[in-house]
Amino acid sequence: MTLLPDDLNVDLHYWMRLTRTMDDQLVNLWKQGRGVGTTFNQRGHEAISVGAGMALAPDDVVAPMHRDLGCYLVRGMTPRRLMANQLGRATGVTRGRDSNLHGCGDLSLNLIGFISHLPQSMPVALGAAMSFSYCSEPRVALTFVGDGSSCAGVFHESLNLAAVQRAPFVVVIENNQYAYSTPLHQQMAIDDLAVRASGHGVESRTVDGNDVEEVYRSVKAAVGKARDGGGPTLIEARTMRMLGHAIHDGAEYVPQELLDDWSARDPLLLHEEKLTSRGLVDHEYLARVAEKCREIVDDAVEFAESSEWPDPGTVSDGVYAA
Amino acid sequence: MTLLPDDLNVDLHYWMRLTRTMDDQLVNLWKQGRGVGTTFNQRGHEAISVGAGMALAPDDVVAPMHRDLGCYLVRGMTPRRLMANQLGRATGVTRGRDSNLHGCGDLSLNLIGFISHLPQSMPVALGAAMSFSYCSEPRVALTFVGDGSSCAGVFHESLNLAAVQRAPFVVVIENNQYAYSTPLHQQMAIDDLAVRASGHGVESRTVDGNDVEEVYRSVKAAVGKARDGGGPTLIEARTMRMLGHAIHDGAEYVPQELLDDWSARDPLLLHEEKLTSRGLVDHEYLARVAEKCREIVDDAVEFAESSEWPDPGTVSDGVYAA
Amino acid sequence: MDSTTNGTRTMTYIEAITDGLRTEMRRDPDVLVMGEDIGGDFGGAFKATQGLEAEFGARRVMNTPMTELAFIGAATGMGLMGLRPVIEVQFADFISTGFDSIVQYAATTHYRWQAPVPWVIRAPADGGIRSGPFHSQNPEAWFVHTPGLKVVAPATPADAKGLLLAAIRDNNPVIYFESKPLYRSLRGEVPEGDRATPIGRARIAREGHHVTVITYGEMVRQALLAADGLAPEITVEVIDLRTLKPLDRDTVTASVRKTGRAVVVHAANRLAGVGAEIAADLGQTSFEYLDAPICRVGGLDVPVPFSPPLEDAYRPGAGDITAAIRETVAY
Amino acid sequence: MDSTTNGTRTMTYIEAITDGLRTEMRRDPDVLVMGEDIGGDFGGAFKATQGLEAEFGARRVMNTPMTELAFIGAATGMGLMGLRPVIEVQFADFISTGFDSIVQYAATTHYRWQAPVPWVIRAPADGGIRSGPFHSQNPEAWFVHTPGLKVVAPATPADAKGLLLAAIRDNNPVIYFESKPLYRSLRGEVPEGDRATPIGRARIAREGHHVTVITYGEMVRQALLAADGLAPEITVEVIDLRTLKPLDRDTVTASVRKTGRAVVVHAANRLAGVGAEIAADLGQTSFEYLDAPICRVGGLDVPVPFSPPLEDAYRPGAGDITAAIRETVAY
Ligand SMILES: Cc1ncc(C[n+]2csc(CCOP(=O)(O)OP(=O)(O)O)c2C)c(N)n1
Ligand SMILES: Cc1ncc(C[n+]2csc(CCOP(=O)(O)OP(=O)(O)O)c2C)c(N)n1
Ligand SMILES: [Mg+2]
Ligand SMILES: [Mg+2]
Repeated sequence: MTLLPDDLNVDLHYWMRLTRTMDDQLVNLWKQGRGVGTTFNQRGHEAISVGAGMALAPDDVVAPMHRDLGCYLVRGMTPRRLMANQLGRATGVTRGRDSNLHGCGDLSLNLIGFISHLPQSMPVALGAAMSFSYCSEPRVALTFVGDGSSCAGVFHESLNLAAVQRAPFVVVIENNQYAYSTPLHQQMAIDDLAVRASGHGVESRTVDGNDVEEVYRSVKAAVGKARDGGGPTLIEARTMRMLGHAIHDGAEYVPQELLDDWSARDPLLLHEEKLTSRGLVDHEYLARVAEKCREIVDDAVEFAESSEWPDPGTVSDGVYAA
Repeated sequence: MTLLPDDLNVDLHYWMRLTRTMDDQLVNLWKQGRGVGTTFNQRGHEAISVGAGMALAPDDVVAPMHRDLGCYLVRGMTPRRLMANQLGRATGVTRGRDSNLHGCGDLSLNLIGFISHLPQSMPVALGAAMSFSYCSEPRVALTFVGDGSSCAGVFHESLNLAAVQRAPFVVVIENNQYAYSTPLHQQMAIDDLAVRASGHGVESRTVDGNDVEEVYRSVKAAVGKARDGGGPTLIEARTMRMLGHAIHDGAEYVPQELLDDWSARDPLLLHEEKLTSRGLVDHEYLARVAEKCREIVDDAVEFAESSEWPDPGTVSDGVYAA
Repeated sequence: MDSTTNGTRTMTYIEAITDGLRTEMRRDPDVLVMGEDIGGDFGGAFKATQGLEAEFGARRVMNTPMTELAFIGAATGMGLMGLRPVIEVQFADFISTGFDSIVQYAATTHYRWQAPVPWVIRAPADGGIRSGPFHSQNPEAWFVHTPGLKVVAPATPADAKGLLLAAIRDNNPVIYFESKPLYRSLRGEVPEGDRATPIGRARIAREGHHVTVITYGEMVRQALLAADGLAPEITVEVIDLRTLKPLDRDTVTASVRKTGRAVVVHAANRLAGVGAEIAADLGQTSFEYLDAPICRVGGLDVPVPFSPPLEDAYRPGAGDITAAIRETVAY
Repeated sequence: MDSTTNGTRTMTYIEAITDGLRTEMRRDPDVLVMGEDIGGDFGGAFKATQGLEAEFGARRVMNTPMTELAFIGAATGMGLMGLRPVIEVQFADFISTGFDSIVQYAATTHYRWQAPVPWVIRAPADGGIRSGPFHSQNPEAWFVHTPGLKVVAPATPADAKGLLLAAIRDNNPVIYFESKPLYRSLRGEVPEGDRATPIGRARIAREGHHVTVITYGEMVRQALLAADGLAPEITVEVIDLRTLKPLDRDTVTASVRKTGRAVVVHAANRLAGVGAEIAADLGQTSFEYLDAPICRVGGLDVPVPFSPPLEDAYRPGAGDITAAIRETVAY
């Protein structure tokens, strides 16, 4: 397999580091009682959300989910708006209407927001893809789903419809071994989630979700195929959710050995090792990036915490479009 | 492949003939303006509904659908009750509450009734199977779905849950080439509906749905496997819906050649040819059975038409169980 | 369709629907129709889309698999990208199969992240035609209760077209409940071209002084029948709501304040139906004006039964409305 | 759980739910629990089923995949075969994902072919806890409008247990709406053993003479707070409905006929909510007895917003109830 261009690898690293930094800060804020509502943990998912997000062209549309902080960032959603959303402020993406990453869509960034009901973003993203066919535009739509979501009916309905429409559509399963507390073997009788596609005549493959290069390459290929009229692809990216489902969840149900195995393969550290061993960057560079990300995130926190709360008088505004 | 016992083959023929006779009579009644509401056409489906129904043991539970008149008959639902239901009488299975074959369940016959929303019987039949595991009873549950229904989310959710529960559950897809007016290629991008099972880790196979022996044998094998703790099976039975979706539908959208191809393989006539060519029965016998079936159906019509209409004063009775 | 008279044509209710679809598809290339069996010469279970594929091509007339969640969700995605899909669910009863796509996703999107979802769901609703519990439902109350949707329910051919035009042009998810019993039994004058009936405005279908009947869909016809039978002794004002969300409370309130008496009617199950909202609202806003209790007439708290005597017992009609009016006026 | 006093124990609302589940599972081997994440030491998103797998084994405490249609449908099949599944949907908001299984299949089965479907869905509902539009809903109106279901909504630990027992023993599909804000914040005396609270009977939570407040769930607590604040000047009768379907119209009507004034309250969206049914019904049956318009207090016609100031503006509380009572009494 050919290596990705150096610049791209450096970029991928930047976004993964920013994602990790922001996620760590979210955990801190909540531990310190500065959070509002809940927040989802991202650790372990950085290579998937960043790698897939980077593989898209600017005009492509993506519907990221609750573990895709990296994708929102890559696609141009600022840490300030995201942080303000997590803290329920008027300056957040949803102006306090929706919580954490829920609803963090922005059509000007070609980002579609999600709802809790999983995986209801999937047909919506498919519809975006179908509209590109309708308008003969060379664009692609992508969304993510979890292993748990791959059991849900709407996942299958969407793959079937995507196949029959030959829609320019890519779906990335983030197989993180668990749906909340439920391990894979209590969810399904298959080992290989890429087979979810076979009942619908959709091509699929499994990739290492902790290897950002592999994620990028496979999504890029699927996106290219879709853009060329080759129809939908399902990609299973295997990883491990390294923290609880959300901030309040200690995840005591996860065996320690499993975490130990996977922590040896932390996607961010793996990529940093790659970069240094290939001589692309040195440790000083990595430290500088980490420092820069901390500044960005600190700024986002300060922005969010000093932002206004939404005006209660506006509570009924915006239910309907004009 | 070994032949089925002669008696069984003769029985299979009887039920198919009765099904055909009743279906023909339903068509007549409606053409004559004696019908109430609508009625679904059964022609082409007799080998599947009868063959699968006969492959079950008395204690097994089945949820037949709208093209499974044969299965209701095999399982002991009388032509009188069924005909009265079609005509909305107080003596019908649903006492006038539900239409045609809808809701024709009877727990004393181990029959589960269906609703229009397809295929919502599938998880219900699965639940029956799960209750057999719960109670350690050597029983099996079976249901039917259409090709159209195999696109629906609840079909996939049910297969997935059946697999993970290793439930004693058998699903028969009646692939009749159409969902109402929509041909297979507008519904899905696969040719072989048995692959619907593969994304869930469920075993499957495709059989000739116009060969009642093959249907019987394959369902019997799946039921046996399920009873022995081998888990669920999906069987695709291929056939053709030889008339419209329901009585009002002229099915002009079906190419004549397709009908011609399939009418050469009428499941009832095929089986009659087999019986006579194997010397099991002669033409006189076939005529006698046809005559007997006509008598039974005529009696059912007379019973139904002379039955009382439901008393409007009872309209609110039975919404709740005591 | 027949006779053109100064800019109107006589059409059945369902012809008016087709005319509305055709009008919008001609006007706006972003409008498309999608649903089960709607394409080709077949043109849908009720033939409302017949002829559209021939005129507009298969790209704009999309036959879908039987997967309501997927195709309604897909319509949401298309809407977000700027298209205006008009979805046909084969019967209103099957709208529950796509429920999450509607009440959770589409209904909340603009409130949450300010993205408009401009689709229409056409839902052939209503009973009285011996179709049993799953082809006769009137599920509008679920959607009226849900924030973020609009809900319309035309009672005449003119509004069947006019409200469809307005719904398609609206930038929000609109559920359009058609009344199957009106499809071919009700004819009326329909304006040619693109005269939309504004969403949110009720219509006085008949003026009267003794009592106001507030209703929609096929029950407007039943109410007018009842009013005919009671005239001239009792003059009945009949309000055709046209839109169920947002409700035109002003028109309703003004009429009831004038007559002092109200009967609220719908074919949907009466219990916790849309009529309850109307009656409760009037009770609160027009307490001083009421000379009699507000009477509600609606379907029983029972699945719609199939057999004719049962369905007739279940379903309100002109007779029930007449009785309710008499009782209310005699109070 | 602490202090036993003559056959009762002090428990939180959620402890009472767990106690109810345990009581029934001990009593009846056909009772099982199923849902997402409910098994093992984990015991569900809210820990309501914690300890049950240890006591009853994995056969009777079934972790399911995230497939509400399949597992609610499966519960229907189990119910038809004689089991009594108690389903947990993780949040009441996700009940819409299994909608067809509930409103189309389970709700209609007994009416159609006389087969009982004895399941319970436990739905953790209600907001006020900064959980946003998809973890704060009160969707009871959809189900109250649907024929064939029963709906309960306990307001106290005693009823949390008592109504759960009754629901499990009932031979019909029962939706049991729990109020999340009450889980750990409300403690009360709960009878030990198997004392069921009968379905269909409301409770006078507080006697009063000037006005009746009719409500359920967490709003009972808010109404009692409001009543405290208004006493002795205004004495408020508070009715805790307990069951939303079937409604105990007799208790409600008797109280309102006594006080002559009514305020109907729920946290669910006010528009076309259950409160509309109650107000409309009272308006019709007790017209002569009303000294003031019936006032409805409820959530706005808006998805439940996340941010604290917005959610507080959306959601009714003791202050809104107090204002509504004052207005109604002053009328
Ligand atoms: C329809 C639906 N039911 C239940 C839930 C509650 N829930 C939230 S996340 C989750 C697990 C999702 O697992 P998976 O799809 O694997 O995604 P992950 O969280 O592991 O990334 C559940 C059950 C939900 N969001 N949607
Ligand atoms: C959820 C749902 N949507 C729409 C319908 C309307 N409808 C009734 S039968 C049918 C086609 C079913 O096709 P298939 O599953 O292949 O069964 P067949 O009738 O061919 O035996 C449709 C679309 C329905 N019954 N249920
Ligand atoms: Mg997961
Ligand atoms: Mg078919």
